[in-house]
Amino acid sequence: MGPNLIANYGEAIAMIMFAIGMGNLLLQKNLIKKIIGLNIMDSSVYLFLALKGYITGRKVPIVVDGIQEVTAYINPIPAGLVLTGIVVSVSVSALMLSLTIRLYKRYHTLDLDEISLRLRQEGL
Amino acid sequence: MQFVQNFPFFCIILTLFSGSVCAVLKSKPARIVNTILITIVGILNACVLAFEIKTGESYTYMMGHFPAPWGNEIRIGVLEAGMALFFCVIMLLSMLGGKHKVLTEIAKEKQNLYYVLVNLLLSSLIALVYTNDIFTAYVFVEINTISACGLIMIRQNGRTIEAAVRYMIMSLLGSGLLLMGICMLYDITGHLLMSNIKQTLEATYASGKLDVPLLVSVAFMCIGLAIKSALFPFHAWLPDAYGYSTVSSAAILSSLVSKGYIFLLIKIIYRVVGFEIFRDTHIINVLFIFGLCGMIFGSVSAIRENDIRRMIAFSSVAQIGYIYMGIGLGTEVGMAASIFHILSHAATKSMLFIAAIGLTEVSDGSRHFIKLTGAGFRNKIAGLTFMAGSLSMVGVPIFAGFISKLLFAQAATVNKGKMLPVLICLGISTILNAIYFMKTVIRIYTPIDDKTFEENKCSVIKARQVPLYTVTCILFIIVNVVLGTMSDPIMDLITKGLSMFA
Amino acid sequence: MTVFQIILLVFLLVCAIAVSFSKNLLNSILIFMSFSLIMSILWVCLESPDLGITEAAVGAGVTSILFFATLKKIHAIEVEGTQEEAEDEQA
Amino acid sequence: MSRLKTKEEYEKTIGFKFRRWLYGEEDPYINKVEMVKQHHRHVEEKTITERMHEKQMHREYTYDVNRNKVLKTYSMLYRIASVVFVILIAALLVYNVSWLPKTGAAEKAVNNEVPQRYIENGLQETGAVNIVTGMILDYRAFDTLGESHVLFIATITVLILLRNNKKKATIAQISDRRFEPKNDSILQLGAKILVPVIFVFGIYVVLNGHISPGGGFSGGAIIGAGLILYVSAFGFEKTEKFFTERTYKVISFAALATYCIAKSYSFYTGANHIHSIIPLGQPGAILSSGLILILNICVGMVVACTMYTFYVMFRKGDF
Repeated sequence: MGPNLIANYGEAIAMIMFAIGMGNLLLQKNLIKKIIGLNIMDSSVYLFLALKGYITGRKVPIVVDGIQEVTAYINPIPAGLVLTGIVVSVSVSALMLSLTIRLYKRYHTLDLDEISLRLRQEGL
Repeated sequence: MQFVQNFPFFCIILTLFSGSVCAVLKSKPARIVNTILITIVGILNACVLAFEIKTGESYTYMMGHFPAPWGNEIRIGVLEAGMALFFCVIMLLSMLGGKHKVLTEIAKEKQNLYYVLVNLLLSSLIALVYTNDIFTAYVFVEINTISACGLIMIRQNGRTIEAAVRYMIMSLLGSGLLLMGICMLYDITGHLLMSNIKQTLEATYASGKLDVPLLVSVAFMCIGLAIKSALFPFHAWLPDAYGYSTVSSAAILSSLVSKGYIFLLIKIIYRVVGFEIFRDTHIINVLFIFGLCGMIFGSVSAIRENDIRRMIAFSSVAQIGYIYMGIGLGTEVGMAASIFHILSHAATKSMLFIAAIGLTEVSDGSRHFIKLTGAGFRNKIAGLTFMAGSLSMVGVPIFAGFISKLLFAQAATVNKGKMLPVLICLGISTILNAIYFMKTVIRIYTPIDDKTFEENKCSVIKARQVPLYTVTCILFIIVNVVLGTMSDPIMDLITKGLSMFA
Repeated sequence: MTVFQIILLVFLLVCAIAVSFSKNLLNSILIFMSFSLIMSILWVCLESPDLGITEAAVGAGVTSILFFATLKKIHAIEVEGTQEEAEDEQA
Repeated sequence: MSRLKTKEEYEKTIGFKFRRWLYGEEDPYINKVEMVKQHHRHVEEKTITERMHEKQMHREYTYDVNRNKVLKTYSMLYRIASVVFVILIAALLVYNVSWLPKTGAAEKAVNNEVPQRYIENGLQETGAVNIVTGMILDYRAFDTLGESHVLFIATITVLILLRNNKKKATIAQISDRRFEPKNDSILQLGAKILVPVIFVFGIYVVLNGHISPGGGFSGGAIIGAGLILYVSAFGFEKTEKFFTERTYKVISFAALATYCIAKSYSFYTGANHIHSIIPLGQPGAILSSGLILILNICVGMVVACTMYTFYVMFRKGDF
């Protein structure tokens, strides 16, 4: 074990959430739950990234009273990256949900294994 | 700064802009815009390539008013320009060859949206090729993923929707891993620009410690991109996605989308991590073993298929195994061979898909082997193209596949430890390739009698009736033969480009 | 980091685990919604109010609404679904 | 010296034959390849049905999850392997985290010269008081350009998937809204009060993106949420008057085109070291910070339309 586990507990929790999301993606049979797992996975990466930019005791990077010293504000880069990331994850979940609707219209089930079983039984 | 140096930026902006333009146009103008756009982008990239060969130096292009670590940046070298040009050529040929299928298989009011997807896919590919910033690469990887999903499910039946869902799940898992790797790399180096990350990493490496976070982040990025480009254990989504989508999509997906990710991986290896550090991490051995397994397993699965499109799709798995095997050799020569194989496989696989559609058209739209008997006589130009593609896949001289296999064998002899497994797998894989491709070629050139002709509802298409398709097929064969016969200058360019990467 | 943030992080973890084990789809969507809400409070604690506003509007708002719409669509689908299937088989 | 060939000689050359074969005029194999007739095998009807039955039984057995031991073991193995894999990944990542720099510390690799310049010179160089907005819309604008196209292409894919033609739309709509209360007075009164407030707040967030927290994306999402609330309270008939597919396409086209043109001007002048003529204005005022305000408005319009389009497509499949 490295030296910084106690100090980095927030990141450790983010990592555990990443694993939980991934487990949902691999193990859940229901497609909607898979999508939720995917969202959890993305959110945990963003949490991890935002914790990178956080500096104890410093403020939001919005210039107040003309103070422009580095020591006054936190790192603005991770916040910008996370903003981009959130947009991407919204578009991806909307796409996945619409795929879910179409799939359910066609096969009346949300279980991918069952769908592929049916496909093989139909001999398609 | 010369005016030519602006061209890569023009390419990216033009393709992005034309995406939103096509959304408001009707389907026919959208198609014309798309064709003209791909041609223009190809010409611009050819100018950039000529400029690069003349000067022999790479340059960076600021995206905005602020220099490198603060603003975004793209970087142009010989390899990037050549790759972008090649992608444009293959995309243009695939779109032309599958045009008549797009017209019939996609609902009338949704056709212009198809061209939106294709334009944005092209823009993301060019941006992936040129970018010098690792987070920009992530954003464009997402555009690439979503538009590829759109390309799969635009022909709407149950199979394609299911394939798209599988594709999206695997791809998004890959994107998540890639993003995680990028975040960790950002944490330990503090930069997002490729060249700066490399400088910082080299400084830490010189001090003699190769720490855990670096290893984990590189592993995550590699696995993420491997999942997205369908390396062997992660290929479950591939056959359905390539087998049931409309033919232009299948050709573009197999030859461009997965190759874009592999090119990004090579770029990360060279420009972000550094080749020496990457070689010392042992991740290279994992890629090597998976590549070897993929070569054998893909070919075995292809033999067992009796659907021609799925067979070609499984053959893709094998060929992607070749590419990863070349990367895994861990030598400059192996990497150059891999890049040449990216070119040759992209040219050959799209050609096979386009030829296969010609063969199935004359057999009542059925893709089963039995129905395809004698299809080579009924659509001669498609049969000829399919035969050329098969010969290239098997590795017959004067075609591109032969050169890439030769290069792999040469690269293997440099590396003493990995020589034997590479040569054995190369041999076995070539034999397996020969079995299933020659089986198909013999099948399509077996004559049938009139009774079966009637029973199978066969038809005859002459080369004159489909002039566009004929021209595309001939151009495909010419591209393949050019790659196969003029390999020396191309290899020179690749080695030069790789040395410019560093 | 304060105690408040630790509590929020623990809630986040509990929500993530609860989503995985809840049997009912509606429940898991609701839990996911609260996950997003906790996340948006956490962003404000981490001095990034931009992200807080975005997450509240998008994660807890629009994404959850889309999940609900999907769920409703799936339950309402039984009537019209067979028709599409028949058309699909013809094609 | 060239010699003209006679017609018979010419017809014997390979080139002529190849040409004829290519154009399908004559098949060189006809009458030249000996074809052995395969004798037809007669199979009785009964055996065929028997075989079909056997095949069916076999299939049912193979894909019956409850009885087939192999399939059951396989799915069991998959689950166990996945759980082990996920636990391993979690352990690896937590181990990895213990080696990363400390959270909240000021002296680490991330806090280098890059954020330093953003903070120290950001106000003068971009004119934006909110440094995050200045960063994503000016310093790293190429990423954001890509990001807005991610949204655009996601809408295009949703349109492809869920758009159905007018005829079927009515059936879908009826079955979709069957169990919903129509003209719910509580909801309508709430919407009447809330929707204007939400709209004003969203517009405020968009316009003040460079001064206070927020920006095009968050503001657009708020406006989109307001539109969704309006639709749920008053039904689609009211919104159809001002929002159709045409509206969506025109608005998003105009916004994205403005975005592309504005950004290509700034990229082009930046790369060629031409001085940009756009004034940055007085920091802190609404009309300041050059292109950022225009870009925020564009992004806000695209996002609001996108969110509303997502909802409409999910509910109705048609505008």
